[in-house]
Amino acid sequence: MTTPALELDELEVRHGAVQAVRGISLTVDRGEIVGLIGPNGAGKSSTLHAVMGLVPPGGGDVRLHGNSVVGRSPEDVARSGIALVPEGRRIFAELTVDENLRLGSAGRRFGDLDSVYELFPVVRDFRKRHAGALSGGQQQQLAIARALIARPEVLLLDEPSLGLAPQMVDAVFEALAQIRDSGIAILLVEQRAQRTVALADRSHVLANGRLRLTLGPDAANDTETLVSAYLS
Amino acid sequence: MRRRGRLAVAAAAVLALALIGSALAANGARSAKAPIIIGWAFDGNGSMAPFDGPALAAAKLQINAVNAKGGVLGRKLKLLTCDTQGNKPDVAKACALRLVQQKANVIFTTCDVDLAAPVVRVAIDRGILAVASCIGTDQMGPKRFGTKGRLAFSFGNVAQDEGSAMAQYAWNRGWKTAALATDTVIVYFRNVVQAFEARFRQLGGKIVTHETYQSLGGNNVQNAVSRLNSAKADVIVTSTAGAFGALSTMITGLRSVGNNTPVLNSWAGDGTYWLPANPKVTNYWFVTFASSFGDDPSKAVNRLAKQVKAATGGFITGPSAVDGVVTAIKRAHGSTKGIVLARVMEHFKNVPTISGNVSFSPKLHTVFGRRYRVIRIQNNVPKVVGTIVAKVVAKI
Amino acid sequence: MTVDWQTIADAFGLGGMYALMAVGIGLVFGVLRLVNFAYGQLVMAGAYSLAFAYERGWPVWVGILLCFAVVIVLSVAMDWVVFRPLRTQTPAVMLVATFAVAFLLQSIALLWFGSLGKIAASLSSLNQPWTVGGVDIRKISIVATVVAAGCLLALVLLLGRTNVGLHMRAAALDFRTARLLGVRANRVIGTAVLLSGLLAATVAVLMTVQTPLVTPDFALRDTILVLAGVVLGGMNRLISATLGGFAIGFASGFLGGALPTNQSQYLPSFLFAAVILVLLIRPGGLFTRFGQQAAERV
Amino acid sequence: MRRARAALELLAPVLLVVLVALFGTIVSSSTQTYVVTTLVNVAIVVALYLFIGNSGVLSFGHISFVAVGAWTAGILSMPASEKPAIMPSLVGFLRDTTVGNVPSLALAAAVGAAYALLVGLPLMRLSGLAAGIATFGVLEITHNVLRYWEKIGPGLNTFSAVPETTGLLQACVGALIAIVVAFAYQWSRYGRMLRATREDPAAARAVGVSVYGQRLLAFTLSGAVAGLAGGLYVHLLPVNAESFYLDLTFITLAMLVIGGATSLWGAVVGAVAVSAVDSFLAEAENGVNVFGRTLDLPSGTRIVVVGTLMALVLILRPAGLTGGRELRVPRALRRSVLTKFSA
Repeated sequence: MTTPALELDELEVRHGAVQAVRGISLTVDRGEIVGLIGPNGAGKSSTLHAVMGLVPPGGGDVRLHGNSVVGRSPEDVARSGIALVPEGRRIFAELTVDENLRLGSAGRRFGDLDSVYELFPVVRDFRKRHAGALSGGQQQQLAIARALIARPEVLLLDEPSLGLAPQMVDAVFEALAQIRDSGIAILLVEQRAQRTVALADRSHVLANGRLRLTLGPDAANDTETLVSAYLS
Repeated sequence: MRRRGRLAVAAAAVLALALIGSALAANGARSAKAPIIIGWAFDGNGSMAPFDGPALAAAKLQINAVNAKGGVLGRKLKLLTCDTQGNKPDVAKACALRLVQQKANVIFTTCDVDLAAPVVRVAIDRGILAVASCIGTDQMGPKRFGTKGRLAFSFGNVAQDEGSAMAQYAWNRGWKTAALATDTVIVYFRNVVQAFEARFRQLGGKIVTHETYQSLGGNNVQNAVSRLNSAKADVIVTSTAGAFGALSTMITGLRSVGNNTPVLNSWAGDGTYWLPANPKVTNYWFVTFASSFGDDPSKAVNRLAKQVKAATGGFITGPSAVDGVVTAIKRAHGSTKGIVLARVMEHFKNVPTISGNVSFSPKLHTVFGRRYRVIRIQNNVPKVVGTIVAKVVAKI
Repeated sequence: MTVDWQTIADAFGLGGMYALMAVGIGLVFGVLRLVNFAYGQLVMAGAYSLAFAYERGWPVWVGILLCFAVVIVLSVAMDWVVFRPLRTQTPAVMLVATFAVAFLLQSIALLWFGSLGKIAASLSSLNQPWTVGGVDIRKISIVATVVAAGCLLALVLLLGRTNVGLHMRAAALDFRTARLLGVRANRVIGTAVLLSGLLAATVAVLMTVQTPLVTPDFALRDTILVLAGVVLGGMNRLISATLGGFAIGFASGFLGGALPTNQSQYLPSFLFAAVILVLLIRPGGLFTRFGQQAAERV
Repeated sequence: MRRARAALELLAPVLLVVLVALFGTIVSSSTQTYVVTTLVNVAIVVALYLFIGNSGVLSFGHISFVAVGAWTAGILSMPASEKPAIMPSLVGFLRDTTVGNVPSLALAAAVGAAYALLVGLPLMRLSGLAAGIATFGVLEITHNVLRYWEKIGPGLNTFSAVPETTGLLQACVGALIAIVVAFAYQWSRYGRMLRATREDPAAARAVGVSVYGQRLLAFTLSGAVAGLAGGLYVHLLPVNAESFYLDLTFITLAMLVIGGATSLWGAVVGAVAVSAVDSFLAEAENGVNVFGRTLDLPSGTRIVVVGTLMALVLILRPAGLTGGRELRVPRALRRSVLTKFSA
């Protein structure tokens, strides 16, 4: 068995006295989308923050191609090949679209502009504009494009569909499928359980900081399972 | 949050305890021979420190000398000090009260009347003589502090006398026209220039221009330089302290545009610490109490200057004040009561002190009639070039 | 009122000097969103270094090297000890923290060097004028203005055209996201602080030409005026901040010459009345595009 | 429960101030000077809090109101016979009018309020840095004018002949008045409205709160308290224009921020804590007896230690010693004691 691209091993996160993540283990391999779903406060974002080094894990390990990244600063994690599309997109509204893209490659090679443009034509069309002038959906595309520009090995997404119109959600999920096909490992945190389960190779349901259930794509239409997974 | 609240309370409690400790401050033990206690509220690190420090150091030496000769009418002099730490009003007042608690007979204070006010108030309100070593305005006395101000004296030269002496010296040198540059930031500076003007006109001199500027960070000195440069006069007269910043800027500014008009300053302009490197200062005169450069006409002064490493001639006002107070106590037959001493001192007429003869009057409690040293700086080297006594105290 | 070319030349010189200070203050604001009140104390420390060298008879260039070394070390230390821990705090806390630092540095200078002041070694030949049509234009005026313009241009190019500059701006706008993208944010902000230190040292060298006596409050008044000027010009862009600095310097020099001499003591009142008036009319800055508001870190 | 909270919010600072004053009664007259100054500082910092804490807008101009208060009380309470020496150019009615201690303090508060209102009318439209610099401009102009305009005061001279009526009692009462005014304001609907604008100006506007009007009201009220504090000051120490300038502005702002800018308790704790440290060190430089041992610190320790401590507190506890919150009693105590209060 080869080592997976990203491996979470009994990861724990504490916020003061509150234990947000209580020992979760999962793997994401190249060309895979792994979903992480669950209600608000389940510990999804905390998991991503711990991977990125924004919060120090209370225990366990995070490995990229078998090498632990625990204890590194966020910028070093980013430089080692894990890119995060943060919640709320966090694009730089005051900078141009182009500058936002350039920032995506901070510290890493400036990647494949053409394939990014191909994936998100809007990013090319509005190159010189201030990013703040884009619509929400366009901003989300820019945020993903920015994460991809440095050709990361692992892509983490934190609620990319939040606040988007339905057509936009379609576009984003379609793009994710294409990114997977290019051989990148994707860990997708979402509230839209059904769509995530349908897209992902497997989806873990997270509740109270623990993995409750793992679902395959075929469970997407099994509403009953999904609901019970949430309520457990 | 609760922890924070408690922390704050705990911190307050600790501080309170510490303050209680300080409340039990040492009481001055009284010696059997009942020395005469001079309390000195001096500035240890603020703007007046360069003036208070050397005056205090030289006064200590003078006190030792007096005690070595058996003291005053058989009583030793004892010096107690309290640092007003930059003359913060609350610290100054606390210092004065502390000295009163320690049974000071006479209280000495700092070299600026406004900064000295908290100390002077405490002393004169309790009938204690308040003495400043080098305040240079006519305000250390009844003019400023009312009836009780009778107990306040300064051994500095009054600006009216100093400006008058400067005018006389300028006139004697043959300077017939003067450009005035007033630094308005303190009263003493203004008064000196006003007194110069009054006396200079009286002597027949002509004032070409009146310029003003502000030291202590004012950024309009350059404007004054340009105006002074365009005025044609035999001498430029100002009164400003080197330490206040504007003096170096002004002289450098004038000299580097090639203006070599003589500049005449008061005691404030004493010292070499402010002399810029290039161009070197030349054609610069000032009057002062004493030369701190080792070439004073008086040997005793030179000896003291060397011992206290004085930056300006102001140091001599410390021992001079000690001399004056000693004379007053002797003339009062040993009394140290403020009002008795004040009555004696108001009638000082050419009383000898280490810095020459001093005089007071019921109206003027700051020295007049002292022999000024005139010092000239050429190529950054100071040298005494003469002395002068003002014939009249100018009216301003 | 006497307004002549000499007044204008003097005012121009002061404007150039303040513009140079404004570049440094504006840079720190642009990158850290921090109004650094202690900037003047950096200049003061540099000036004391020059004085230290002069006292020991060292050549001027050694003093200048020392000045740069001291100011840079001090500004980097300030970043490490004060700015970094407070990066996420409110502007009030950060500003008061810089007050505390300024107060501390000034106190140390007072204890260390005393209140008499020290003379700095300087490039005093720059104080000599070129005389053009009877007007003395001091070389330092030209040098300060040229250096200010040069530094401004270099920084605008750095911020606008290079990756380091882009990273600086990103770190200023959103520290966390910049780090998530791989920007070594502490390092780029450190670079900006370092650059502002370089500028402060330059200011110290140039300022001692005209003001050779260094006291603990050296450059304090100037910093206050420049801060006002920078806000007046508009803090959001380096260019408008610098122009603001120049404007307040020029206005100060001009009013100083134009006011009757017996009114010169009221110069600060006239100056700040003008500042308030302009702020009321254009709170976002005199040299910013209409509608842009200065935004500090909230 | 609400009333219990309110009671504690008022009682805690009142108690602290009373304790400080009581402490002042057991110390030497020289140490008492510092205690009285501390109480006056409490009044100034509470004035700052009233505006800055409730509005979230920084003001560097408040010491101007302290200054005009001091000028008013100082000029009007100085005996007419003493005036010509210190203020030879004073205009007629100021020269001829003399009032007693209490009226002079009331007038100081009134003039402080009037000046704050006058200044606030244009300036309260500003916020953020523009407000900061504009209020700083007010400080500069006030300082400059008071320093040189001899028709309305002593100019460069010190107020050296004002009756010294601010003793422990007067300072304590003054500080308590300041606290009660600040408390009453923050529990009034106006105080709540202003705090709403601090948290979210847009939302406050949306429900019809005039940000400008509320700020102006708080600014004027805090101007009155600052003016009163200035009156207390001039009756305590011979002050001059320099006493009400940068140093006092920075130290009082630091007191506010160090205590915790968003609570009355924080303002009072900050003022007392910083004043206490500062005073203790000032005493220690001249030698104090602490538990039987003489502590004599080298000259200059005070300013360096105070500066360092201020920076340290800000770095380690940016929200201030109190975290910017009012004092709350631990839960266990709360039940037993506070139910009695509210009953």
